Amino acid sequence: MPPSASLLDIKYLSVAVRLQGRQIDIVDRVNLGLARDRTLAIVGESGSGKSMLAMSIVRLLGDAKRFAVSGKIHFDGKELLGLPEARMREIRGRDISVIFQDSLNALNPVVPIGRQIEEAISRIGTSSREAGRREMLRLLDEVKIPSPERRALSYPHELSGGMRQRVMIAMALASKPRLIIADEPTTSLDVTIQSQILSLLRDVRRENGMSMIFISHNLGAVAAIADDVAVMYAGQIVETGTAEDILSVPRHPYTRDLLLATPRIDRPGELRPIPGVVPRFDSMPFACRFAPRCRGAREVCTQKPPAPAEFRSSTDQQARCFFPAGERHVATA
Amino acid sequence: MKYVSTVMAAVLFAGMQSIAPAPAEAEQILRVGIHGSEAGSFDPSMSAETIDNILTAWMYGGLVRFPPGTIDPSKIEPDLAESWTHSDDGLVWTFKLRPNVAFHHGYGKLTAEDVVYSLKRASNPKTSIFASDFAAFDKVEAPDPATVQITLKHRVPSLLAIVTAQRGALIISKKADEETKGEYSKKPIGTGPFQFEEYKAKQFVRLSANADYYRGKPKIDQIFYRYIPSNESRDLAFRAGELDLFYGRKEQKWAERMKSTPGIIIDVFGPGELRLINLNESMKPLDDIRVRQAIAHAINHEQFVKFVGADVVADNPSVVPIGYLGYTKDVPRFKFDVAKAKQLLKEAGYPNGLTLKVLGSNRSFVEPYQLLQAQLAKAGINMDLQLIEHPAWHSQIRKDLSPIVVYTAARFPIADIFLTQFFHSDSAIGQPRAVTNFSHCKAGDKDIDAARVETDPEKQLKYWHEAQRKIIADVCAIPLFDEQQVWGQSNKLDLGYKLEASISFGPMITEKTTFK
Amino acid sequence: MIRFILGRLLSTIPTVFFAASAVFFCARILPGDPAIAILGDAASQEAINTLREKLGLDQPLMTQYGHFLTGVLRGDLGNSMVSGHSVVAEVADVFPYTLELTIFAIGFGVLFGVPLGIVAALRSDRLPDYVARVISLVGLSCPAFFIGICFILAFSIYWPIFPVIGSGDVVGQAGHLKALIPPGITLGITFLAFVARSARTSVMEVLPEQFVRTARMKGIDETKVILGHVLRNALLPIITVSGLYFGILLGNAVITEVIFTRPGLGKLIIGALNSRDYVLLQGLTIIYCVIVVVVGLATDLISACVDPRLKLT
Amino acid sequence: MSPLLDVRNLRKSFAVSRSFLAPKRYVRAIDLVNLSVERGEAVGLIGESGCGKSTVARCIMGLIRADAGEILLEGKSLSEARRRRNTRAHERLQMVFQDPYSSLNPRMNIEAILTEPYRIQGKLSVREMRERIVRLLEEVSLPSDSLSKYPQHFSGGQRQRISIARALALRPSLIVADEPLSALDVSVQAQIILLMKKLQKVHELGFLLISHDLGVVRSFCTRVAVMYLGRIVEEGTAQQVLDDPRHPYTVALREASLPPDISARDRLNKIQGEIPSALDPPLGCHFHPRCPRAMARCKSEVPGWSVLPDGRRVACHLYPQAAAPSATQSDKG
Repeated sequence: MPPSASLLDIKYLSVAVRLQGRQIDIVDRVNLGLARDRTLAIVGESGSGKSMLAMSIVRLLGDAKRFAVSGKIHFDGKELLGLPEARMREIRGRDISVIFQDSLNALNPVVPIGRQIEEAISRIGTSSREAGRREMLRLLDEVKIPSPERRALSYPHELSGGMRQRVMIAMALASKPRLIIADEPTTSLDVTIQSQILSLLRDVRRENGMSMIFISHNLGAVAAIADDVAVMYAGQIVETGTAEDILSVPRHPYTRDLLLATPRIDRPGELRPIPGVVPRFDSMPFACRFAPRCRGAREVCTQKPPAPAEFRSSTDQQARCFFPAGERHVATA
Repeated sequence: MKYVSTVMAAVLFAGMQSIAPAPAEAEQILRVGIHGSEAGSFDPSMSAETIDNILTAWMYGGLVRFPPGTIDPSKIEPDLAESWTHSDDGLVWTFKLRPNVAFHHGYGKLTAEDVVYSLKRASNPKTSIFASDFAAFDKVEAPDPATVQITLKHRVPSLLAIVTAQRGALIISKKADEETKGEYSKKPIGTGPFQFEEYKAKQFVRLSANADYYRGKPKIDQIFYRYIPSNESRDLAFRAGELDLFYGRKEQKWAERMKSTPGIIIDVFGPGELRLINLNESMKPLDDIRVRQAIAHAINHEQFVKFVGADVVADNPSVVPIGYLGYTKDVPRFKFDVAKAKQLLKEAGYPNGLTLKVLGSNRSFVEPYQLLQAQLAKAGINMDLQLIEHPAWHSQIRKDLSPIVVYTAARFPIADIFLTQFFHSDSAIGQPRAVTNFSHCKAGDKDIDAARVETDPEKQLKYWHEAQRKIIADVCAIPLFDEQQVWGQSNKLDLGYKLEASISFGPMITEKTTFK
Repeated sequence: MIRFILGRLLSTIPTVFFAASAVFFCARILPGDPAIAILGDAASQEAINTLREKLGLDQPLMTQYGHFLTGVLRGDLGNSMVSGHSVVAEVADVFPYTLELTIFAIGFGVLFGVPLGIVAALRSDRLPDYVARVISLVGLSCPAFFIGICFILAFSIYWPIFPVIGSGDVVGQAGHLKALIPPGITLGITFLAFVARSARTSVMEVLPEQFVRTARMKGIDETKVILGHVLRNALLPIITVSGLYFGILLGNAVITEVIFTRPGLGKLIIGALNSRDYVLLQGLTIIYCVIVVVVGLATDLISACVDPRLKLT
Repeated sequence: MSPLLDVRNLRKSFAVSRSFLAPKRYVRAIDLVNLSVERGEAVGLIGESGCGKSTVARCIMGLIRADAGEILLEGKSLSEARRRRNTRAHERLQMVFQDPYSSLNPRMNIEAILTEPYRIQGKLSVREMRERIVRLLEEVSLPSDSLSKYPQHFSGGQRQRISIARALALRPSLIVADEPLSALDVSVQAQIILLMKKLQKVHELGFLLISHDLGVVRSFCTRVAVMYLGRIVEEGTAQQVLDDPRHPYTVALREASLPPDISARDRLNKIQGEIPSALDPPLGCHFHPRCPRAMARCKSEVPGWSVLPDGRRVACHLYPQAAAPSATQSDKG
């Protein structure tokens, strides 16, 4: 797939935060591309910067004064970083939607959910209130919420976590966007509900011909839904590739260790933790950021940073490592 | 922010627009500001409050009255009675009523029956708080509709004083009282120049001119009598032109400050309210006359007058307010002499001075208390002053709980009443007929009693003078000064008489009162 | 709902009972005698005793208490010792004045305080915020009597727009509103400061909430985000503090009523205290209790309307 | 010999009043639970949120009082011990909580946190306490300079180690761990699992692990009980229950637990619906509305226990029931 087909193209994107007078990069020179009609998962543990990366795309980082975003974000031929806020608001209302993690807090507690969805519909210029309402009910139906008429009047706290997440999805679909960013959408849900929501996300993405950025720390969820995967560690992307490649033949030691550290039902005996902890942002290792925890680290790993992994095409697997594992059997042994 | 202030301005502006100024009227409206917060009672025999008495004085007449602006008992003139006579023994008094006096609001003509009814009502403790003033009455009768006859049990110093138009002696309509079944205050009907129209609770009383007033139709058409307890508010309301006449403050500072207000006249008038330092003779150590004398010597009168203000007080050496029938200036006075005071204390057995626990009211006289404290301290008398709430103070001093009681009072301007209430042993605290004899004084008893029944006015005066001298010599009380009434009025208001004193403690509004 | 309201009202009966009993005994422990207050200084002991008898003050304390309680149970708050009118009538006379005053003050405070607080929160640590903070500081730190006098000096003496005194009843209905504005603003300005401050705080608290981000995600106007999402959620604490503030407002109303010479509950209670009008005091306590309860109830009902998460239990 | 922990016929309901004066309604959080843990055995209690598993833990810990049933620790009744204020029984039983952030007092340093149990017990001298806590730190692999630090200086994993050290202080025989890993990152989860495994072996500790993560339970536990809406539906060894589940609910759980490989894609959305409210549970088998194999009798009859040939117990009508209808599973409405 040629790069021009990319819906979203991110180049050298950095997000810095001001902390006690110092600029600290939480996202460090990320390069990423998202093809049309595909799901890209950004995987990483908490604090890896994956949510920051995603929120900087839609400029929803919260207190704008505290963050400095640099680099380039090309979305469908437009450069998003330079856009004035009013234009950016248009993009958010029409082209890119976000599904947030904590659905209880992400929905306005004092407004019925139907109204909250209608509000999102109103942005795309639906002719009348009645049409907006019909569309809202259709969306509720699309996300498989039973008896939408009645549910539209419910308040968020009256719904279960799964139902709320469905509402979030309906809201994200309302503007018929081309890109959906789903930020840990199943994290606080039970496994059975997680399975339902993942399946719903997969279906609506396909049916509406959208692209999706799926952010998660759960490798199982990623495996279930992603076409491509970017693994983040300590603010950097350390490995990119197709889901199949990354999960079966991880090349970066972090990806490999992460897979081995995940408790699995089918392989109960193989649990192997990653030693140490994620470094803090104010004391990042200068060279390879994973080196202090890496079992295969050599001298060079602590002397200079490896070249960044760059996502070029979905068939291309890259790892930000001096000594990436080369062969399939190495990882799965 | 800009938006907020715009909205604010708009709302304020809109508010003002909706409020068109009241149309100017040709009517003469007198707006009075008084210091109380609400009316007590419009029933003249049910309220001793100044704020009520001032008002009732405009609404009612009595058999006789003081000419407006004075309270000289020798100038008492006819009011509802045209003339009067009395029997030789002074026990039977006959009054001829003025014909064609009408009660307000069509309650008919005044008859002797109304007068009899009013006076009987005023002497009945169930319907009157002034009943004791009428204790000497034996009978009140109406031999004919135009004649009232009063028979006394014994001689009194001056019967006319008792029936002078004020408080309980004001004449009400019998019919009105019977109609209201004991709640007369709701429908006060009198014969005075102004008649009651309405009372807006805690706000104002509205009076209107009594067109049929027997001295002529009043020039003022309406009176708003407004209750404004806050001193500052009355001052400001006057400055804003919302009042024509208002109760001032008995303070030099206030008088001086207000003088600069354009269009104001400060009225200072009688009766003075005498401020007395009552010393309780029944308690140690004040039971020793030397201690009382020491206190008297320790007091610097000059300093006191200066402190409170020469414009609003008058120095008074006697124990009766200035100008009362029977008053005399010719009394012994203790010179300000600290050394003498100390000497006396030493003789009394207090070489190192002594301490007195004194209760004071938090509402009045707070600053002068401190001056008194300072003066006494120089003579070695430590006054341990405890200021308490006014109502509490009133009840405490009526239980002999304070050896020194600083008290301010005015009474009907005849020496007898003041002397009896404050210095006759019958009125001493703890007695069945106790009034305000806080000092348990008995030095003047004989002279007060003698004066009461004396027929010869000259001799009567002598008894009263003697009583004052004896009381002062015994140091039952130390007089400080007379506190005058202080009011402010617009210079456009013409009261129609010279205001020297007023029995109601407030200016009389008569038929002649008008705006210039 | 009705059950809830009834339950709440029922549950206040003990509170009212204890408050009234406390006032009953406290008033009688305080030195001071209503008879003296009524009759004046010159009254003889005889007259005082007669009146005490008439007022029932000569009876044993517990007997008086019994009378009081049975009266309250019958819904009879008794007659004022001073004026002789029934307490209910006395209150009914002046209550509308206090009510209109407090409503005006609350309206004024909310109308200007909420926008002020919002603007301050949105422009925090910038000029509008400082202006709002200064207004709040002035409103909260200046006692009502000071503000009142300043108001009179400015708008009645210097620019004679408003009357100094009274409820405006003297000059008729138009004057009524005019007379309400100065005391209303005086009373309301502290409330405004209070509301502005709590609005600022609660808006600041709501702003970083995730649903605000969700609203922005939808791409709707910032104004709609603020009014439709932030404010609705920020309203709840504002309503709560306003309800709590109501008690303070009633207290401040006393001072305001005195300065502006308005009739009202505040003036009534001061008068009752000074003249030791026990019956009126007791009655007023009960009425104040009921007012506070009703306001609390109203606050809860409004809160429940604003926030569906609150259940009325 | 009696089991280490024996929970017999436990029941617990919570009163919910909907409005003032309205009749109270009851949520049956624990319908009827029998459970045992042997010495040195790790038992997993799994189920979706709202199934009552945390209530079981809180009943065991005495944090709430059960309505009925008996809890025996080492053969002695815990409720009896609590009534007599016998703290000895309590010392043998410790808990590790889910949230390592709020379960440690931020105003106490680690030394204070760890010595607290000793100080309450009041048997040891200051020096002995010091020795003990240094040894505790070693056991949970925390650096020895940690003592003077405060909880906020530690990462989530380290805090959970502190929690475990505190639980170990009084040498308990049983640790109840309520979702001890769910707040941790994957790489750290594995560390804690291995730590718990080590402690289990060294001290012959019994563990009751409450978790919704089947992978974690499979990696750590030897025996598993599956709970659904207040009842245990399947119980057996971890291998039996998780590798070859028999109860349809366990099967659904197993399906919904996504492995981090591409096979996850085929496992989505195998179970429909959400767990019903315990306020109004379905009649018969609680699971029947979601069960793909539900039969007519499931709607009315509460299934009794079936003991399968491999020794596990299943409460499902699909399996032949024990001769007498079990007294332990009945719906007393």
